[in-house]
Amino acid sequence: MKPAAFEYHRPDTLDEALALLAARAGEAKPLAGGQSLIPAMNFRLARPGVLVDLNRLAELAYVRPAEGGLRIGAMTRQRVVERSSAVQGAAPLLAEALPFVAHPQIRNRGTVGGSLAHADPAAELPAVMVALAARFEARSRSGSRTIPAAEFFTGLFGTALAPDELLVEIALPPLPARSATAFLEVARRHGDYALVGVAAVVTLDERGRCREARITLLSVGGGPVLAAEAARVLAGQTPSEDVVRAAAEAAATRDADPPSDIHASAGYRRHLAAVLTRRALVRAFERAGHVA
Amino acid sequence: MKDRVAAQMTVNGVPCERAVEPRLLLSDFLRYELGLTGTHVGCEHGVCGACTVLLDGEAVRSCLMFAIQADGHEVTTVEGLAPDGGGAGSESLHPLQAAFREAHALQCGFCTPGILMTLVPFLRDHPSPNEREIREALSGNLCRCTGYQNIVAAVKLACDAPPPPPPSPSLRR
Amino acid sequence: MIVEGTFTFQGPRETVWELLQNPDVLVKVLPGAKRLVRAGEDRFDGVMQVGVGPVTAAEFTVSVMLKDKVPPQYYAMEVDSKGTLGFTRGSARVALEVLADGGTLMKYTAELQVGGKIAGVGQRLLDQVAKLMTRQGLEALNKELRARLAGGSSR
Amino acid sequence: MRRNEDARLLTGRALFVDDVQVEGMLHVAFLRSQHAHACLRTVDVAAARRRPGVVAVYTAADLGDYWRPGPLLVPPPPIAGLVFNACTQLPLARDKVRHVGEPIAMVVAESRYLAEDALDDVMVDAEPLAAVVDVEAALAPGAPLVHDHLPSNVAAHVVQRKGDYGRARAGAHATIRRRFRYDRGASAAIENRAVAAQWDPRAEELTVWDTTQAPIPIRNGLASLLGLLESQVRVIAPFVGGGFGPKIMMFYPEELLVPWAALRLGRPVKWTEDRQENFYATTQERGQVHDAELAIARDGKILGVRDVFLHDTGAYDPYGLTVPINSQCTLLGPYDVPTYESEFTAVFTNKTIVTPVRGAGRQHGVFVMERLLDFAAAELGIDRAEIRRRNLLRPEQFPHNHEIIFQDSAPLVYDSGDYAPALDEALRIIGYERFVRDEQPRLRAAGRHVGIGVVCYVEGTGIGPYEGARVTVEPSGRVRVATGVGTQGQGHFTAFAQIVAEVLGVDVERVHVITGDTREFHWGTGTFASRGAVVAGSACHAAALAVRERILDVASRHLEAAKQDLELADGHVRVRGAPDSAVSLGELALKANPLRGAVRPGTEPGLEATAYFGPARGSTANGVHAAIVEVDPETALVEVRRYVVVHDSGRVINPLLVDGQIQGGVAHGIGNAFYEQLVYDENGQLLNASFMDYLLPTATDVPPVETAHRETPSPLNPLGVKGVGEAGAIPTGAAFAQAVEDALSDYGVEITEIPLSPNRLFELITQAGRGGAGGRPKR
Repeated sequence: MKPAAFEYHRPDTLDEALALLAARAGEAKPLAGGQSLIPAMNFRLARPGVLVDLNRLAELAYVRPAEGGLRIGAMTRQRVVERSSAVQGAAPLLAEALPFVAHPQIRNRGTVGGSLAHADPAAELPAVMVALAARFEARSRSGSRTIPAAEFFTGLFGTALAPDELLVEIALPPLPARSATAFLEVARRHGDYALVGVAAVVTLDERGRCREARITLLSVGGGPVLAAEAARVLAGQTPSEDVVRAAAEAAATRDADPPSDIHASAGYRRHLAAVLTRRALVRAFERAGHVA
Repeated sequence: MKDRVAAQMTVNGVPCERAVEPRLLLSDFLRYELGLTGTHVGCEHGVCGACTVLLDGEAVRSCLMFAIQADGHEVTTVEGLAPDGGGAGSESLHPLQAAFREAHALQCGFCTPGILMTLVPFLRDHPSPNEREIREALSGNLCRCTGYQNIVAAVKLACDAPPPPPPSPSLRR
Repeated sequence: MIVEGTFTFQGPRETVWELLQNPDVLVKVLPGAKRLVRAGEDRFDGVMQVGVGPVTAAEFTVSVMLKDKVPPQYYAMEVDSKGTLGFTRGSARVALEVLADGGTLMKYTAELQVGGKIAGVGQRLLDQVAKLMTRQGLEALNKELRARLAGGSSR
Repeated sequence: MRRNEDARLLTGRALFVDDVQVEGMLHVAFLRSQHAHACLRTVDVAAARRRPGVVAVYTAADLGDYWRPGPLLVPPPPIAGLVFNACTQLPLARDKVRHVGEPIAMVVAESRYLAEDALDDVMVDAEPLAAVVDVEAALAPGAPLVHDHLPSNVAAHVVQRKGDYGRARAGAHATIRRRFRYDRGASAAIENRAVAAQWDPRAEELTVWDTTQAPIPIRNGLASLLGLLESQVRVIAPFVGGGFGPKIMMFYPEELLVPWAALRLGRPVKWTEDRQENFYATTQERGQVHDAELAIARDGKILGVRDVFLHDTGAYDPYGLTVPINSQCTLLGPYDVPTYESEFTAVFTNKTIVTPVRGAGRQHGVFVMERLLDFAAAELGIDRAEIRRRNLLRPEQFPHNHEIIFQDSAPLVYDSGDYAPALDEALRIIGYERFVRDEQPRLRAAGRHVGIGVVCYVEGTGIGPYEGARVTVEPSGRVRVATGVGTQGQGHFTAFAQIVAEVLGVDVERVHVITGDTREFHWGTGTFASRGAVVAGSACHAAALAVRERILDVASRHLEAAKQDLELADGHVRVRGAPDSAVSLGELALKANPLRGAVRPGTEPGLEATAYFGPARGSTANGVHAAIVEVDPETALVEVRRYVVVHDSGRVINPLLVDGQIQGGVAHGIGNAFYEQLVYDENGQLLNASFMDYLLPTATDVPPVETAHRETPSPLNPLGVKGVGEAGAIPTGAAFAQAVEDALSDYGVEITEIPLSPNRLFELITQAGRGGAGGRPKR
């Protein structure tokens, strides 16, 4: 289990990195934390011909409060984000989800941007970003553009990034008033890929009814699944046990199209999706100050 | 650039420079280029944790990094834990190593270096952890022999022991 | 592994049939196909390069045998591929039905064996990858079909 | 008590095989079959040979006379009517491959990276064949054949009987009949296998470093195969990172080929298995299907058991029948079973070879018996603990002859035991009565699903044939102990030192133990079957006693005192009551090795003795496991709340080591019960060949184990000890199944299979509930 040979570049600046990607588009693979890419290379499942190592791009490693929300540089280590008091304050959902991402040794090295660009359907961060309606900044030599998280993920390991583009920053908008969040997942062991996970953001109106619910599920489709049907069930409703249960059923049966693997059949995943959505919603509504 | 590239780093407080092939894993570099075979390799896909070392004081999987990526950084391996590399007597062990010995926290000892290197920064950040925290901190390291119970006991023992002096330069923050 | 489903093409059955038997078309629509040549009456040989997520540029040599053809409504095929990452062997049955709106309904069932490294370490994703590649291939074929009907190739 | 070996292990100084680096060393990678079953047409290695950095590439054709099937390691025991078809593994596949991962070609290169690069260059033309995967389908008429020269896939067929089960059944109040499954697992030592070899042309000596549990048999076998004197081959098993069975003297292909290549190339050669190879090429265990029946009286007394089972032996069967015979014999457990009829068929399949893994088939037998008793208890309305108590063998029934043959070819006779107090103690520690009476009803009323399981087991340990040890007092006063068994973490360095230290009256830390180096000691077999402490420990004890006699002889002359007036303590001999008379063992060692002058005729120099120990048969340890679990029926996740083990392995040499063995065993057992399953698809492809998908339990999955010891000495060895290496792993599945079933009693879930993943438990809950996602309670 040794990686195949590759051509290695380690730019010191973002511009240099973008120039390399432009020059070797389609051939060059960016290396962020490497905690998914390097195992794949050790198995020789991945054999990139050219690696562009982003680890020297200190300019992409930051967590900054901005406009009531947060801006996170793509090369910020997951562990730094997890420990950041700014994140705990402005994006508790992200802070709650990060401990589920593998293990501390992996998060010490793994980056936020790397995980998002990898777009594993079982990964926590894509689901969290979609639930939080994050906006991603992608940059290439020809300029930069902003991509809403929900449009960034295009299916199994697919993203909206062009081969010469890098994800450079994640902007998290502030949570609206009377909002709360919850993250839950079921994995075989602590730190494993989730069999199913749920990230929920709920916002109440002045009368305690659900104004908006952004629920995303992971490991039940090709990418993070935004549960639109479940949100529809909740919209305008006072979050009672029945309403929450109906929303959870909608998420599991109408929003999710889960795959089967050796750890969980599609049926078990669907069932877990209902259970976890219900539990996550209950927790989020409680945190939002609603007592059912 | 498939050829060798110069990598300069500090390993256990000692500066070193080698020309490495970019694909050389840090684990293999430490073991075969530097002869620091205390860092063990159990899976090479980042699950077992046996290869855990400190990079600038934080625990990382050395099988999931290329040696060239440690260029300019400080690496600490299990050989760098005890003040003089661990001579014959227990007085030369790091307090955590001594606690492992005291609590019978190792059997075959193969996973042990990775577990020690995981726990050193954990205990720096959590000087008096509870059982739950200890087990979660350990959950990225596989041990087939001990059932983890005595490892948890050793951590508790180490917490009761006086705090360790900074044993090597790279452990200081 | 079983992959089955239906797909609706916006075009007449005869044209769909014709495209499905044409290696020059198939090489364009099959995800990752680099080469596909007719190696016999009902046999195609080729090379595919599959890249999904962490798996980049896995090259497979592929051979396809068509069988039991009932133009333009039914055929079966046997597909063999192999490469350093593993192999696949499978058989598929494809039926085409004329729809009232002039379109064509394809019903397909494939039974696929996967072996080697991709089976040993890729199980979590096999199901989804198979579905994804099938869908991508069929959508590309439909696009090609519509381009032809509109009077040209998609390129 | 600190372990003597720990300082080296904790500081990274301990030598493991992959740490061996010698100037000029070459590295090996193997090209392995992607197919479970295929005819090999051609293997073209020309391109690989041309790749820069590649030194040699070998296929079966290149091995010449060296190509021959491996040895049959354990011939079957003498059981009447036994059928056994020996098909041992091949160094490199020649005409056919029989499991995924079987080696086809060997690449030797300047680095492992380059060797792996060259694997891509090897062109294999293989014609896939239908694979034999399921043991029942394997025996169906017309099934494809794993070995073409045999008429079927039957590897072995064995029937053993005790008494007349048919008659017992006719008189039974009830019969309980179920089908049980226990699926495959991996040993998953964290250190993968490794072999390094170096030929020294000047000394004409071959040194082989090998992650083996049995260096002496490997040395003997290699010498014979390579045409060398045994004294020309030195096999060293240095520190070994966990054994658990598969590192026994397997004569794995890699073990044979690496030394051969080192000789042929005249350069040191090393191969280290990677984790992926480990999942295909290191032997595995645990695939059995049992159809079992228990005949029981109204009062819960066992009248007899009938069990017919299929055992999946994988593609080859070099390890004979050890595993299924263990299953067959261990099923009887600690119980008085008057009649028994057991029949098994071992079946060849296109899967990795099956050999013992911690427990070695014993857990399968325990699972069947314990589950049958649970179902009987429910049927008869008897408490689960009580039905066990009523059937336990009583102290006056020992030695107890079960009238069948055990894996060591000796009759299955339990040497000693006192079973009921162990059960009582386990029930007391876990608070069985209070839990069943108060806690469980209270928690259930609060909507929580908690359950308890209590199971009993025996473990046949410490089998022969023999081990030896040499004890030497050095002039420094330090003591050297050399023995042949390898050590993989059991603490032999310390346990053997303790045994010798106690006899010689020296500090344990002054006793230096050397194991696993054939130059130091070359008689013996190896570490397996929980026998290290029993057999090698007894040999150490015997050698220490002999040295003690020599010490007393020399001291008696020196101190001019009668031997019976001398005492050994603190590394000195002194005349009792005369503290000033003390003379150190070091001084005596010098006196026993005079460099000038005459000695009395017949005197042997030095304070040294070698002794051997071979038990008449194995000693039988026993114990009880009790567990409390909580199940979330909505998610089908299970949490182990408490785990109690009461174990009796005779006299305990070192409680710390014994507890460590049990804690590790329970973790292994919990893995087998809930996390670990090698999943093969219908074509013989292993679907979880990595630690991402093959789930070893982690620190958050394993509960603290509460242990208690009872000590019923074994009469079969002077130390009175019994083995303990596998005890923790044996009854865990049965305890787990009972506790989960109890926790879900209002769903009516019945558990007859292990491992039990959440996915499978979800299916069982759903089926039991009949309708409604996740099922609904019956009551």
